[in-house]
Amino acid sequence: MNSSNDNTAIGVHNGRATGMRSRAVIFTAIFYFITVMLMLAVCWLFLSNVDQLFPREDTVRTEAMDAWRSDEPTKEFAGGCWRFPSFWRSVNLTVVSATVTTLIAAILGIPAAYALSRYKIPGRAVIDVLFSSVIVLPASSVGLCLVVMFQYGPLHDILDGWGIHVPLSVPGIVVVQLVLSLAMGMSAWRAAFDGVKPRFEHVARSLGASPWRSFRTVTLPSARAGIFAGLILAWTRAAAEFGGVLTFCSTFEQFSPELFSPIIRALHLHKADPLAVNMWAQIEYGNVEYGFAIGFVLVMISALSVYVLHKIGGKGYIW
Amino acid sequence: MIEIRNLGITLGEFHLHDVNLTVHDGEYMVLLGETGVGKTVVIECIVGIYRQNHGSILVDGQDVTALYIEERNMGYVPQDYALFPNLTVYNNIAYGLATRKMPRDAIAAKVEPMMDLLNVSHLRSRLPLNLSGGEMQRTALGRALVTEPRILLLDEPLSALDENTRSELSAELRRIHDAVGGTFLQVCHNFEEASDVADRIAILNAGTVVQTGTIDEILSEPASPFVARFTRTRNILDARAEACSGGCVLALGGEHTLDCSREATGPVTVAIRPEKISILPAGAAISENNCLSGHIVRTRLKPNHAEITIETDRGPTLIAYTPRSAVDGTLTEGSSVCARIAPGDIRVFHKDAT
Amino acid sequence: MSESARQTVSTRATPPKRGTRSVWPVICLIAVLLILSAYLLLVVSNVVYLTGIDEASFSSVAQLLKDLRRGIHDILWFFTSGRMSSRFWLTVKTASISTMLSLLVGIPAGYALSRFRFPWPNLTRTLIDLPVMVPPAAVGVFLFGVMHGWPVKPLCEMIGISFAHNTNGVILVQFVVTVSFCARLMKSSFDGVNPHFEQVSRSLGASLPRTFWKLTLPLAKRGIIASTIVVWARAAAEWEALMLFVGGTEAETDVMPFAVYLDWNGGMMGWVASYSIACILLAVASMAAVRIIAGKSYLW
Amino acid sequence: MLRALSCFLATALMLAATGCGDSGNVMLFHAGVGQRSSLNEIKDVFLARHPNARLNFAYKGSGYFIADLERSREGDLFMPGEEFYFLQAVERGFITDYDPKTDIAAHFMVVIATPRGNPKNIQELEDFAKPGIRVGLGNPKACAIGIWDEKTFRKAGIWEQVKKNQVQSAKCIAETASAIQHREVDASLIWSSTAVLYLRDIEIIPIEPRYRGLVRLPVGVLKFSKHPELARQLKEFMLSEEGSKIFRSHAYVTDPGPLDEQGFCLDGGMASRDDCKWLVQAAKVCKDENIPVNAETCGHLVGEVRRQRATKRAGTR
Repeated sequence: MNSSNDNTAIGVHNGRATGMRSRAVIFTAIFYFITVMLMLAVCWLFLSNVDQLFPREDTVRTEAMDAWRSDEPTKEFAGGCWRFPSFWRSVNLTVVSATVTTLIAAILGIPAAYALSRYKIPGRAVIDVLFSSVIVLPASSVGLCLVVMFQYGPLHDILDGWGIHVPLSVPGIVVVQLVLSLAMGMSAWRAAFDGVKPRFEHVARSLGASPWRSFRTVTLPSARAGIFAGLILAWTRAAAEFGGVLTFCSTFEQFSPELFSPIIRALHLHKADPLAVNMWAQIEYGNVEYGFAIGFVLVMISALSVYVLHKIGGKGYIW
Repeated sequence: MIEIRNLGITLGEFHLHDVNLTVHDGEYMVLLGETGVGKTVVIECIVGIYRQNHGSILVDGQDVTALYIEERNMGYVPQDYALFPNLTVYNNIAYGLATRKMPRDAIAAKVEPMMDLLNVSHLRSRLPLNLSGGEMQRTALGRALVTEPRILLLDEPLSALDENTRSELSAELRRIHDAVGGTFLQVCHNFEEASDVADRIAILNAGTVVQTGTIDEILSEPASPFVARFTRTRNILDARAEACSGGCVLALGGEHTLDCSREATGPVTVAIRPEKISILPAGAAISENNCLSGHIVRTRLKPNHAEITIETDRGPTLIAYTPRSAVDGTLTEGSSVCARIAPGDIRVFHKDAT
Repeated sequence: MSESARQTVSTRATPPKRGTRSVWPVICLIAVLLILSAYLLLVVSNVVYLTGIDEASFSSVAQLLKDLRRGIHDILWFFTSGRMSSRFWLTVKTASISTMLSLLVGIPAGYALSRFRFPWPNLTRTLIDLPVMVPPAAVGVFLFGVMHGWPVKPLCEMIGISFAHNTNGVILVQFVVTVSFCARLMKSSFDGVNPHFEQVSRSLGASLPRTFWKLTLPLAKRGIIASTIVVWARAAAEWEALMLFVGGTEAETDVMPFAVYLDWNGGMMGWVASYSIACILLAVASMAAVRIIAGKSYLW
Repeated sequence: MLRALSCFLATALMLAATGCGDSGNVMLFHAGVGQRSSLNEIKDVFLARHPNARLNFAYKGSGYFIADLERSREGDLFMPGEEFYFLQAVERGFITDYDPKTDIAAHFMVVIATPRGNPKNIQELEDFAKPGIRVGLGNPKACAIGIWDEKTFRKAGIWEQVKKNQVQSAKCIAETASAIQHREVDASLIWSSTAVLYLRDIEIIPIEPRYRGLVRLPVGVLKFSKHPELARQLKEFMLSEEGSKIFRSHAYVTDPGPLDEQGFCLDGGMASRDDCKWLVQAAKVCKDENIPVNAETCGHLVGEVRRQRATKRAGTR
């Protein structure tokens, strides 16, 4: 009697267990499948376009059009982009402007993120919402706001008085890039400072350190990973900026160098578009292979920065 | 001398009011209270992390309320020690001196003896991440002490440690205190821990200081049933007191009465420390006064004493401590005994006191 | 030692001077103010521009009042017109559909990323996060390549779906841009649920799917809702990839951020400013909703 | 929770499904971004007569089309902002039935545009060469205006000087025009039909007839059209009298008069004189609230002026 009871109990249990096991396996399999499909889709999106780098056999060529493209032939791999100064000028402009942007963002954003993380600021929640909303603001809207801000009203009059034209200029690119990269950077810096307990600073200050000293010697080193993450995020966002530059700065290839300040000329920043804009421009010019080549450069920059971001284990708030 | 006068602060749901505390120079003071009563807030007010709503904090008669943290020169050792994770042990200890822009060799001249004193010299280039609890604590102490603070504030320095380390380290704390001759204010929630180190103890309850004194004073004259309970007075009983010459007579229920050398009338709360109860053979009740007869319901052996629970006849249950050596065949469970309490060892409180 | 220590205590080092109070907190607060005022200036100048008030309006009070009335009338005109509401609803519709599609993939993927092991974790994570960081313009270009290449194009022709220059294309672009973002956010939401709960639930005899539906999902609810709103807002803000892949057709593909660009190109600055304000309001409102629902959360 | 989620997802799938199955009668029109407002009106009128048809636009800078058509091989009609790009498509065989005599829907006229109030006092082409003038030019690789900038200034003999003043290299006509609108540059050449969209914010100055370019705008049915019959009807409509009227009301020139082989006016601008006059007049009326808007003050542009006068910031459809 006892033993038969035991048997049924075990039998029932076994049956249920197998049912559950199969359900768990199916569940896991579906979720794995969806995730792997997502990853494959990402791979497909980027890798399947490798064939766009090769000139197509069936592309009809006409002499008139190739005359326009004469300085940038597309009959070789990636349009032979590496042989063109315009490509390297683009890289140069992107790197320099993104770096300058990141520096400005860091100078402004790190103290601001620290203040938002530590001090009781009235309406902090509202400020947080405003800053984080920049991340989901369309770049076209940002570009328009910047144009209106710099071309109308008192700010325009002041800058005009000093002879400064921000739109259609290299500093204009930095201004556009700053908007989004500041928001991205601050999201990471906030997280970094929230991750450092204020107690460390209290102890440092009880030992006689000023707020600046305690920040510099205690908080900053502890938040190092987060700060780097923010710098990387800000830099990548700045390098990826497209829409804002398009609406605010237009594009400015072919300018005569006299119009630029000596610094910009010395850094060879004139006569170029940022990479993302150049990608679009080259496709507009009909140099599709060239455009895709720049696209791949941008993807590689992003991939590298994401990889480094994970490597250093940085965190970032999204809201 | 550090004086806290009528300190009051409100932090959300949490209130402190009229905290008065005086720490004399060279004294080791312990602020004792249950978890969540606000001991840490008092410490943080003294450090300067919070600013009190009213009252004042005086250092040698001078009000420091308006000073910033870094201007107060208070040594602060938080509960988790907050050793700077990016600095080595040596640099952690040297931090406070470095902020004072002292030359390198002057810093070394101060840090080295401090590290010797605290036995952390061999850890000098280690990062705090891989230190043991005791090593972290000693480093944090050194960091605070090397700047020669006006007072050293220790926030539950021992609570994160296991029992054995704790007793070793409290002895260590006392040794360091005696070695540097500084003024220490420590916060803890454990009476035993406090009694290991303290010159004087202040007990915090319900947002204010309820009693201050040496251990002996607090043990013998607890100011309230709370203090009595907090200081491990196990026998807290209800009784009725009737005044008589030289004190009162306490009716404890059943036919038990006790003479008491303190004056009281009406319903009272009685506190009797367990070690003050002597256990006599059952017949002694007749010959001795202030004896309650009953039988032993449980005997438990503790490391330092035996805890004996006595159920008196139709009266209260008492807990008594006797030396382990006294436990023999007569003190087994079920045997009838007499519990004798000297009139001077009974504390009475009015019923409405807490 | 004890004697010397005693002496050093009695001859205490003087505490730091009061003059050393740092300007650092002030700098920090100034930085906040600077960024905040720049942001507000950005938004306010947009609104002021739309009202049409300029230097000439300040010549007299009467002129200013007249221009103000005109400005308010204009703003109402823009915001109550059918053109605005049709673009608004188009944005809401496409963003909602693409968000839902993203959720369909993002929730399982987020759960899997949070709980299951994957080979080459660094590569996997980089792959998932890549589309979040790649410039949307590049995504548009690559989508152009994929959709006009084998096998997608013949397949679409066979089924009879077109993604070029119509609402389908908008949804596709928004989906592609947000799906890994969604998986990312969902992973963070599920990371916030302690796996102990699931282990206990399964030890009590609930199957893995049941545990997921009855326990994990409800526990991660706030995070999921908040993530959904963020994904929605991100989808509703997409336009760069649209511009490069879909092109603009009135009332078909011109969601608000795209309409900003299209009308910008048509010189219709009144519409541009109105759409732009609507976009800003949408972004701020969704972020505020997220903040109210979920407090703070990590993305990375 | 579960129920809400599944409802949400079910709705999503349903909506997605309804959004997908509609490729029936949809035509795709590749058009230069400069033609947007007129083509939208053409579309409305045409669709009113063909209720079953649907028409989507792919507005781009002209240069993009060749790349797009090469890769995608999709679309029904093609109307770039310059005959040059159209001929590219013809040469590549995308359009098989082009007749340069009959297939011209309308003409753009090149005009000088300056910011409102003309702060640098630009009056003629030669002023572009003055030092210190910020000139916006198109990029000839990307858009038609770039080609015409070069043609026009070369004819006037000041191309090198103008290049020195260039601060913008626009990739479509709209970039040039909005730079003028927002005072980012001091002077540009733009199309008449683009200028008419900015009446409130810019000043329009006609170019003297010998440098006045008139740009042929051919329209053609693409060879890979899926609805060739419908597309042909739309093309016919655009070439008809009615279509011309719509184009004219958007400041296109429909009667250019005699042109030289480069596209410049030959007859001293007699044929396009009225178009110039009304354009300048319309810009004046639009800025001055006191002048009534009617055919006497604005000619054929009365509709455009009326739309822009409705709000202070241009709210043209």
